[in-house]
Parts: sequence; structure tokens; C-alpha cells
Amino acid sequence: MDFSYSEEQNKIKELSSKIFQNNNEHELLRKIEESGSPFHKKLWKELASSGLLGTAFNKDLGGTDLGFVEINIILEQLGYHISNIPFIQTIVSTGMAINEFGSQKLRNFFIPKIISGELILTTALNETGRLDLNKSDIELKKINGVNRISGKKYLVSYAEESDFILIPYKDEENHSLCFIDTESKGLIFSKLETTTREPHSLLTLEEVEIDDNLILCSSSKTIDVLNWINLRTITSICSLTIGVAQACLDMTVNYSKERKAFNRTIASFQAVGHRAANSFIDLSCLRLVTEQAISLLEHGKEAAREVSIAKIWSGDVAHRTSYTAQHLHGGIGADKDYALYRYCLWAKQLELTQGSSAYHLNNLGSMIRNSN
Amino acid sequence: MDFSYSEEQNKIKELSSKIFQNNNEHELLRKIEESGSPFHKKLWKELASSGLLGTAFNKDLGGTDLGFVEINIILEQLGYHISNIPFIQTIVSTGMAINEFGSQKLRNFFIPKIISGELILTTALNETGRLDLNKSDIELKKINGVNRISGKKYLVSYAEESDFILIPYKDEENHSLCFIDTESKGLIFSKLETTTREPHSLLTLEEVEIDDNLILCSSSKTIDVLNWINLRTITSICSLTIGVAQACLDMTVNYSKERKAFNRTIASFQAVGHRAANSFIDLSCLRLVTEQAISLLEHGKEAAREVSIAKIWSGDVAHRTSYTAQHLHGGIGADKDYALYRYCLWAKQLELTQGSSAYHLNNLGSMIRNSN
Amino acid sequence: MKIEFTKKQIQLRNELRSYFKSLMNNKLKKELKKGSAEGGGPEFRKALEKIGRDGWIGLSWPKEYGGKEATPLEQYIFTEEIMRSGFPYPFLTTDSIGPTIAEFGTKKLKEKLIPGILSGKTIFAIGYSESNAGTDLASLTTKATLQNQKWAINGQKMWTSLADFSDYIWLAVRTDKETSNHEGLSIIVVPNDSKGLSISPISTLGDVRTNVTYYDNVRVPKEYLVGEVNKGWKLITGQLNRERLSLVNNAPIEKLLEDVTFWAKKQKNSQGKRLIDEKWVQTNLARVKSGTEALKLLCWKQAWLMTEKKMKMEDASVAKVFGSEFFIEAYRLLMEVVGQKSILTKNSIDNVLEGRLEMLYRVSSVLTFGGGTNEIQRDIISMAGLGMPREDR
Amino acid sequence: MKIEFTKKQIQLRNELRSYFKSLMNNKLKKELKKGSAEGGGPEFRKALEKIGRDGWIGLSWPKEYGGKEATPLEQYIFTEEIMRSGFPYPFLTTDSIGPTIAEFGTKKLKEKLIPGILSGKTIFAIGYSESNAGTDLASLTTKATLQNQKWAINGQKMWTSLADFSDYIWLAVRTDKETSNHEGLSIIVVPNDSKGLSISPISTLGDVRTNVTYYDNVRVPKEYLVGEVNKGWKLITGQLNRERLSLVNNAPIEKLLEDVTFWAKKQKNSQGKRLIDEKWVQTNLARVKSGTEALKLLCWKQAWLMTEKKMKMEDASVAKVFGSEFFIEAYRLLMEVVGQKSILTKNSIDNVLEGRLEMLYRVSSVLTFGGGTNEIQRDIISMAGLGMPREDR
Repeated sequence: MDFSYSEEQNKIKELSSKIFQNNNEHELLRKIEESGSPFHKKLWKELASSGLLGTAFNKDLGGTDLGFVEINIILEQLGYHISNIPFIQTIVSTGMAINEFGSQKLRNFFIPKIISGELILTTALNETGRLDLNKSDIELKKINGVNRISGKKYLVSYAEESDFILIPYKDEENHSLCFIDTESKGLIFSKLETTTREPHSLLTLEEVEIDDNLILCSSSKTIDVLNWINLRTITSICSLTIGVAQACLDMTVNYSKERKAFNRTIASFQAVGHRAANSFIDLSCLRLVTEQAISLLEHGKEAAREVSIAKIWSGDVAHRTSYTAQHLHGGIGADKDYALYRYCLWAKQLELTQGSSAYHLNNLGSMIRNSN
Repeated sequence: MDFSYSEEQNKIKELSSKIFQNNNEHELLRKIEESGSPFHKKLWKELASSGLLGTAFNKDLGGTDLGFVEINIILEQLGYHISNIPFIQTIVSTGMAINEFGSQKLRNFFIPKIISGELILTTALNETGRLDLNKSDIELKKINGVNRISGKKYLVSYAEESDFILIPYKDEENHSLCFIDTESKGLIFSKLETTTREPHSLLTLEEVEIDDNLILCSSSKTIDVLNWINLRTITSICSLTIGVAQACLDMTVNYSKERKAFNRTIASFQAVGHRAANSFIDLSCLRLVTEQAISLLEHGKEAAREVSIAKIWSGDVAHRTSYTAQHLHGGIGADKDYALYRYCLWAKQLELTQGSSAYHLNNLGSMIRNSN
Repeated sequence: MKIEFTKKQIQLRNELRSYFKSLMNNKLKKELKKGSAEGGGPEFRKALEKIGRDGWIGLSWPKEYGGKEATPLEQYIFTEEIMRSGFPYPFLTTDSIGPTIAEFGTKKLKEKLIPGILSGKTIFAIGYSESNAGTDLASLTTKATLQNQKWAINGQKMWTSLADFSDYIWLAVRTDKETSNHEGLSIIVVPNDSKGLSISPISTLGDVRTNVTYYDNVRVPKEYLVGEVNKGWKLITGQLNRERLSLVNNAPIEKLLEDVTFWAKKQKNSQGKRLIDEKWVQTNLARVKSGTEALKLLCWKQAWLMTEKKMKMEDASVAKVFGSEFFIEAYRLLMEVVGQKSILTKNSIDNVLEGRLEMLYRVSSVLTFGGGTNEIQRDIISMAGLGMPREDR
Repeated sequence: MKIEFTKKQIQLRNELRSYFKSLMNNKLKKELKKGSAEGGGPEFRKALEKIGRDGWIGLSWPKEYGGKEATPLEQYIFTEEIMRSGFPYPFLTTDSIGPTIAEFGTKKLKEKLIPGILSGKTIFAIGYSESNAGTDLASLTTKATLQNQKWAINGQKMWTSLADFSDYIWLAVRTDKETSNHEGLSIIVVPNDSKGLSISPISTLGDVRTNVTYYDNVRVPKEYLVGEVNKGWKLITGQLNRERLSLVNNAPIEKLLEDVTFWAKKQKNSQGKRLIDEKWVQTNLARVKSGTEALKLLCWKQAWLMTEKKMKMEDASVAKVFGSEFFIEAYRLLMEVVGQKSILTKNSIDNVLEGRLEMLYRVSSVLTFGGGTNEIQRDIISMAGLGMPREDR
């Protein structure tokens, strides 16, 4: 048993922390928002040039051949210095899946360009984290000998900003996962506005042509691949949440040590100290259940329950830590000239992405019922 | 709208409080427990002679013709000075039902003797507060022209101590409710031991003869009567809980103002004050939702949701107030020479009687689903 | 004991419900949706004046001012219905500052301000908080000194909401230079068009515009001081107690629960199973229902206690703490029901219930510290409600 | 990072699980059920001596005492398995007092006491609390004065659990009459058969027998003082920190969750629907599962931190607060699942899982204040974990 990071992992933590911190200045983020840019492109470029985008990919494709632990180290730092980049979408939900399941051709096609930052990818799997293939709206039909898919996908993040989107579709009994070029004919993007302004679209596919070279998997394997992607995506959100919640708590502690009321720092009130202590306990638990999920996935173990447990904690702790931070800050916490508000938006969005706590409790309950 | 008690109601409150208080001395209760007596018979006699057992019954039968509000006033006082008497069983779950639904003959037979304290009654309806008639274990068979019932009933309170037990049974399609004389042949009592030591039995009926004169209701009316009884029994438990929780809080506040640690009274610690304040808020809410249920039932209104809501709060507040009291008392709270422990036992038993909070939340959820 | 509205009260509620339904016409709704959800636009002004003309603002006011002397319970029904409708009614002006002026204002001030308040033409902003005086309001430093029968005001206020469109600011100032606590404070009414007053917006998490207001030698006539000089603390705390009541009204959450329930009954998956058929969805709705009933009853009880003049200090604190914390929990539970789509804003296509949940979760935290932080409310409950000693502060 | 046991550790766990399964024979179970659940009976003594003979008590002890020098992680596995088995192992003696004596005791004391501890023959009770010194232990007043090379002890201790069958009492006394705080305290080992020592039972909510112990001029040899005179505070707090670790072990609740789940799968209603098919039952079980995983990992992390010698002050407090409050919540959730039958005691027919839940809910509250009340633990977390200042006390 080992809860520590290796020296190399600590270096990745430091490097990523530095890059995120350098790009996290409040005025800079405000400018990006006001410019209408959908995400922090400068940051993405720096991550590429630092090599961090290659963390989880094989050496032969230009990666550094590290694993899921390292990816989550980066994600926690991203959460701590939150801004808008398609890291989970491009690196975890698609990139790592290509690395694991893709043909050599597919890997050669995608991964080097992911590492260099040239390619943005995303998934259009589902809106609730549900593995409900029967609910897939996307149907395949052969039209004049060409495979075409039609249907709708809700809440697709970075859809317009991506070069390719991974989409599941079905052909009677068979399910497949395929990348669709966002330049394809028949693809219609309707912009959505989310609470964090992370770009999302409602996606409509009208007889979009399937390129057989871009199929990631098909038939019975599809459910396993989807499962693989989902577990890692959910866990990544937990790591992001740890960073977000830790930042909320740190800001709160610092503020409470400066802010005075009734001639004392508010930190010296027992009610304030205890509420902060509760966040500390919450974060200790969230960190451990997430680390367990990461460790099991990294070592190829069964982790469906542990991932659901991590997401239950993640939703609860995101919610509680965010409101504790807002409450203990008072007015300043709601002021958009102070960084906290951005973390609170992210806390709520992450809580509701890939299944809320209530959803996963229900899920875990079913697993307990069905266990031996 | 009126949240206040009338002058008469205040008098009932004072009278009942006095009687309960006079019979609540720790040594006395201990003696009763050690004597093996199943309940506080002296108290029961005093209640009878004070006329309080007649509160809810019609004047022509010797009662004082008051209502459910007054019954709950008495129950709250009983909770506050908790001891073991079959008040809900004899007065609410059976007595009031006889008063409301019984034939004149049945009323004349039972009610005067209930008022005088001569008769103890109870019900053997169900173990979870569930209105699930299909689950009734008791079946009726005609044997040599005589109606006889057989089956099992779990967790029947005061079964052996009662003179008659109200039992539901079914005869193919028909459901009925009938009193069974506890001296009947074929009735087997197996003593159970509960956390409060309130007497309970597992009841086995082996071809017990039905006396047609003791049938309270039959056929389609039965479900309404059962419902009527259940709503009032559950609400009564909420009132008892208010008294129990209020006593826990009062003891805690008093103790915290005397007990010193670190050269201050523990009451002066903000964490202690806030935890007590949370119990105050909890109790304010429980009181109001219970009063609403009482008021609606008293005025003959639909109250299924409101009763479930009261029981949800009742379970939650019983649990929380009890543990707050135990925690803030420290060691002395667990000492059987101090009264608190008895309230903690009752808090847990009441929480789990007639459906837990989780059960009623589920119930309320179904009602919301089925509403228009 | 009878915990129901009378027939007459139900009649009043129904009347008000349809009145506000027709008041909230499309033009007004559109104006409120486009940014100024807290009011201030021309449609808002028009509607408020209509409410005034129709006599509703004066509902609970004394007859001498043209009011109807309704009981607090009837006034509560009014509050519930207007909050349910979503109209950003200026309660602080009509139910808190107005009555305080009527009780403590000079004759001249009353004549000048009350007709405007009752006719829906005059709106106040409140200037209490400063950057170093929040819950500890008594430490405020904005100063007013009497010079030639006029108050000269200097200082700066945070969170002066509505000041960007209000007519007056109800300002707490220090009139005794020697003190630094709650003694020596006074209330002065400052017209918004005063020279030396400047307003700069703060944009917030809740998208509610609020303001910093700067007072650079602002001059106001002597009689614009309310009550006695240096005795403003009583007015401030009295006003805050009145405010606490409208902060945690149950109506909006009750309406929201109805709407989410209705919505969940319409959502079907490919097998035709409705979202509301999911047990966990039912449980979340039941949790909200069980809290909202308690909050409703806390509000009813308060209105009744006010009618009976039996209100105790801790009562308002209990409702404020429970309500403000319950709102946060309720929005969470409802957002879980709606799922990921609940993060879509009111401007987004494909949103649910016009993005109301997305907006509400953002504004909800303000209530736990605004109007006297919940820590202080719990202190009050343990002291006044339970007789426990307060720790030193 | 690898958050799993090694194969060797899993082997050890399996070995221990079957070892304790056979240890807990019917005679022993019956003895524990009949009243003395906390041990002390002849079967308990026999089993403990067997554990000692088989070398398990010394698992983590240094080789010089005949120990096996296992790591804290392996010791944790031992703890988990013995707690899972339900055997009332005297952790305070073997893992807390024993090591403290080994570190600070005089040579004579070590020779006298350690062989007994390691062979399962010697059991200690702890005498800290007094009726006016609970969490604020430093204010204790039981006195010891040195007279003719013997300590003369006078005073009274509350909650001296196990004293009714223990061999010694590990007693905190004031040896400096001038002080009334944590300075001037010492630890003295008092044999249970000392003249002047009397023991009177306290019966408790949890049915656990505990005791008041009275010290009327009890005389104990000088060398029975542990460590330095007047420097006992460090031993007390060190011992309490060690104790905190075994208080919130995850094993019993994990076992209970398994058992209730298994039980809920067997319960059927008349339509053949199992209790576990109820969604709300599943949710309650899932809530317990999600908490128990967090607690398990807090324990694992602590064991690992101890192995790495990286334990920080706040770590034990986090586990203690979370664990003790989670137990209360978990028993509640499981009792809701079982329903009304969960109030049947271990002596009752028709009870569920031998009435374990009925017993556990009664004892569970003790942990939130015992071993340093959770308020103090939260103070420690905010100070040591977050660097926040402590309010004066």
C-alpha cells in the first residue's frame, strides 16, 4: 500500500501547478471571457509545449508513457487553478480510449496531434453519465450503400471547438463508437449556455456519413469501451472537484484570518473554525475515495462501485465546500472581481456532470442489490 | 388561523403535566422496572381518576367530549415526563376508533370502562405502519359453523396486558376489524424485549373464535377505518416525540449551563450554543408540522401527506435531538442514574415505530408521483 | 388551534393570484428576463404604480395614510402571492422603510415620502454595509456632520442594491465622531440625485446588480434625519428584523417544486418510463416537500404571532436560519432531479423551466449571511430562545 | 500510489479471519452475550491467553520483548480482523499502555508488567476522568503524594471501565499540589488488589458496565510511577492519540453492512418482493457503503502514515470525528432498513442479527465525546490542519 506520489509524479504536480497558476490571473481570465473565446487557448498551447498533453500516451507516439495517476495529478491542479480547457474531453474521454482501444492507424492519426495540441476531441456519449445504450438517439442507416447516422445529442461539451467527436450509434442490434469530423455535412450545432460558460452544444446529425477508418469499436466490445471511458471520465471529474474544493477552502481560510468582525478575526470564532474543519474532513474523504478509484483503474481492477462512491462524495463535497466558502466570505464571495465565484460555478457544474450524488447513490444501491 | 391553545386546553396541559411529573421520579420508575410490572399502573389509575382518560369521548358515555388536539396535548406532556403506559394504544388507536366507528352497543361496552381505567386495549395492525392489507397474515375460516381466525402478528404492544386486541383479518375478498378477548382459546403470546422495555409480544392465533358482537367494521369500510386509525396513531407518536425531544433539549441546556470545562460553562462555547440552537430549530419545525397534522385531522380534512411529513420530521428530530443531548452531556448522559438515558431509548423506539423517516419519505414520494 | 386559512383569506389569496398573473404580462416578463430581474425598468415602474393605484401597497397601512389596516396574516398572503408571481416587489421600501418613516419620521419627511411609497412611485435603496462593516454593522464609519442646518455626508457603502434606479438611499451614518460602536449612529434619507453621490456597479455571482455608493460631501437637509440623532441603531435593527421575514418566504420554492414535479412527469425515456417514476426522484421531491411545509408553517406562525403581537426575538432567527439553509438544499435536490440540463442558463436554448434553477443556486448563498449572518442568528437563538450565555466577543 | 493490500497482507488477513473465527467458539460467544460483552469472564481470559501464546499480541512489538515488529499496516489488519470477529480485545492494554510502559517505564516496572501484557494475562483499566474533569482532563484533582518511598493516592475517578476485572489501573494523578492545570500531573500504575481501592459499578445506556473507583490512601511503590514525575501530560495525550485510532475502526460496521444486506435479501413480502428490492432500502445501504469506504480509507491512510512516520496531529482527529459521527448515522440507516424489529434486544426472540443494532445504537454516542470530545477535535483540525487561530479558552 502506498498513498504517496513518486518523485516523477511530484514533478508533474509542480510543473502543471506552475503552468496553471501562470495562466490563472483574474484579469487574464476575464479578458478571455470577454473576448468571446470559448476556452483558454494560450493555456492549451503551453500545456502542449510543456509535454503534459502527452502524459498518458505511449512513447512510440510521442507521449511520456505515464498513466492515469499522473493525469489526475494534473487534473487536480487544473481544478485548483480552474479555467476552461478541454482536458478531460481530449485527453481522457477520447485520447486515452484511442491509446487503449484504437487500431494502430487510428492511434497514429490522432495521438501525435493531440500531444502537440493541434487536435481537440470530445465525446457525445450521454447527458447524465448513464450507460444506457438503448437510449441512444443515433441510428445508422445505409443510404445508397453509404453508412449514415441521424439523431440528436444533448449537452456535448466543446462540440464546435473540436475537430472530431466520438459518437455512439446503433444499427439494429449492434452498437458502435465512431469519430465524426466536425466539418461533416449534416452536422448542426446549436450553442448552449452553461453556468460556467464552458462551451456546450445541442448536436443534430442529419444523415452524417460514417468514415470506416474512424470507427473506434463495434459490436459486443462497445459496451466495455463505453464503460471504460465512463469510469475514467467520472473519476477525472472527481479529481477536478478536489482541486476546486481545495481552492475554495484555502481562500476561505485565508480570508477568515484577515477579515475582522466584533474586533476579532472571524477565524477565531469557533463556529467558523468548525465549519472550515468540516470542509477539511470532507476533502480528506473525497481525496481518499478518489485516489482509491484512480489506483484501481490504473491497476486494471474492477472499480464500478468505487467510482460511483467517489462521485457521490464528489457531488456532496463540491456542494458543501462551495457554500461554506460563499457563506464564510460573505459579500465579497459573490463579487465577480474576486476569484471565488468562478470556483462556485465550477463546483455546481461538476456536481451535476456525469451523474449527481443522488443518481450515483441510486446506482450504487442497485449494485449492492445485485451483488452476491 | 390560530396557533394557540384555548383556556380549557391550557388547563388540560397543566393538569396532565402535573400528574405525569408527580409520577416521574427516577427512583419510582426504577422500582417499577425492577418489580417486573409491565407498565406504570399507578399513573394509569391517576389519569383515570383525574378524568383525563375520558378526554376524547362523548359525554353520554362519561367522557368530556373534547378532541384530538387535547389528546395530543396530553401526549406531549407524557413524552416530556416519559413513562410506560398504554395511552396511544387504549385511547387513540382503539378507544377513539370505537367512539367514531363502533356501534352503540360496542361503545357502551368499551368506552365507560376505558374512561374508568378498567380496560386496556391495543391493536395488532402491522409492524411498520404500512397500510398493506394484502400482507395481513390473519385468515378467517368457518369451522363447524363458527368463524375462526389464524395467523401471526408481530410486535404487538401491550398484548398480554390488554383485555382486548383489535385485529384485522381477511375472508377471501373481505377485510374486517374485530376485537379479540385476550382470554380467548388459541391465543398464544410470546414475550419480546424492546429497547424501552415497553411490553410487546409476538402473537400467534390458532383458530381463535370471532365474537360477532366485537366486530368494529367489515368489508369496504375497513380500509377507511384502518387509515383513520393509522393517521391518528402516527400523529400521536409525533406528539410523544415532541415531548421527548423537548425534555432532551431542556436537560441539555440546563446541564450545559452548569457543567464547566476550561474554566467556563460549556454553554458559553459557540459550538455548544449552536448545536443546541439547531435542536431548537428542529423542534420548532417538528412542532409546527405536527400541529398542522393534528389540526387537519381534528377538522376532518385530508391529511395523509401532512401526517407523513410530520413523521419524517419526527424521526429525524428524535434521532438528532437525542444524540445532541447525549453528546453534550458526555458521560453522565449514559449513566442510568440520570434520567436522560430513558429519553434516548424512547427517541429511538418512537423513530422506528409506525414507519421510519426513510419509509415515510418513500411514501410521500409516491404520493407526489400519484398527485395531479 | 386551527392551522388553515379562513375562507375569506383563501378568497383573498385567489384574488391576488389572478391579479398578479395578469400583472405579469409578457412585456414585463421580457423586461425582467433581460438583465434587470431586480426591477427598475419602465414596465416594472408601470406595474408597481398600478399596484399602488389599486391600493395593494397600502394593504396593511393605517387608514390615516389611506391604508386598509389588514392584519399581518393578510399582508403575508399578499407577500406570498407577489413572490410566487416573480415580480420584484420592493418590500424594503413598502414594508420596512415606509412603516419606519411613518413611525419615526418628521412631519415634513412623512408628507414628502409616504404618498410616493404608497403609490408605487418611490423606491429606496439601503446603505448599511461597508467593506469593513458587514454583520458587524455597528463598526461602520461613513460620517455625517451638521453644517448650516444640512448634513454633510462622507464615506462609502458596499452592496447598495437598487441604488442604480432607486429614488432615495436609506443611509446609516455615524453622527457622533467619538464612538466606534452602535452608539452614535443615525439614519438619514439621501435623495439619489444629490450632488456628491456617485454609484458604481458590482457584478455578482447571482447576476444581481448591486453597487458601491460613494458619498463625497453629500448635503442633505437637517430634517432628512429619521428619529433621534445618534439613536439610529434601534431603527437599523428594527428594520433588519422586519426584513428577515420577507427574505425566507416559502412561495417561490413551493412554486418551483410544483413546476419541477410537473416537468418530471412529462420526461420519458425510450421505454416510456417517466422521470418521476424513478424512486430517487420521488425521494428528492419528497425531501423538498417536507422542508417546504416546515418553512410555510414557520412563516404562517410568524404572521400569526405578529397579528397577536406575541413575536419573540428568536422567532425571526429560526425562520431565517432554517429558510436560508433549506433554500440551498432544496435547489440542490431539484437540480439533481433535473440533471445536467439544470446548468443551462436562462439565455440558453434547451434549458429547463427557463433556467430558473441555474439562477437560483447562484443567488441562494447570499441569504445565509445577508441580513445578519446565520452564526449571529444561532447565537440569538441560543441566548434568547434557550437562555444560554453568549461567549465573549 | 497503490491503494490495495499486498498479496502477503491479504494472506495475513485471511489467516487472521479464520483464526478469530475458530477462536470465537460457542462457549465464548455465550459468555460475551450474557452480560459481559466487554470481556472479563473465564472464557474471555482463556481466549486472550491463547492469542498471547500464539504470538499475536506481540505482533507489532520490538523483537527484544519477543515481538514480531510488524508494521502499523499489518497491525491494522490484525485490529480490523479482531474487531470484525467481535472479540473484546483489550487494545488499551496491548497497543497503548503496553508500548508506553516499554518506552517510559522503569526497568523493574517493565519486567513486572510486559510479560503479562504480551501473554494476555494482564489487563489494565484507565483512570483519567473525574466527575469535574472530562474532556478538560487537565483539571483533575486526584492526588498522589510521596510518603516513605510510596505514593499515597487519594481521590475518585469516573468511568473506570474494565476496573471490575482488570489487574491494574493506569491512573492519572496530580503530584504537584500547587498546579491546577496540565502541569504537575503524573501517571501511576495501581494494582487492582491495593488496599484502599474500592470499585462501584455504573450501569449505562449501552449496558456496558463501567465503574467509579475510589482511592482512599492507596499506597503504591515509588517505581510504579511511569516516566518523570509531574510530566504525565505527555503520556496521557500520547496514549489518547493512540487510542483514537482503534476507536473508529471500520471493520465492525463493514461486517454489519454485509449482514444487513444479506438479511434484506431474504425478507420477502406476500407478493415475493424482497425487502432489498425497495429502492429506499438500497439507498440506505448505499449511503452506509459510501461512508464505510471513506472510513476504511481514513484508517488505511493512518496505518500507512504511521508506517511512514508521517502522521500529523490533525489526521487522528479527522478519523475520530468522521468515524464517530458516521457510526451514529450508519446505525440509524441500518435500523431504518430493518424497521421496527431493530428495537428488539439481544435477549428477545424474533430479533434481527442477534439484536446487534439495538445494542450498537445505544453505545454509539459515547465515541463522539469519549477520547477527547469532537468539539476539541474540530478545534485541532482548524488549528493544526488549517492554521486558524483558536478562540480563547
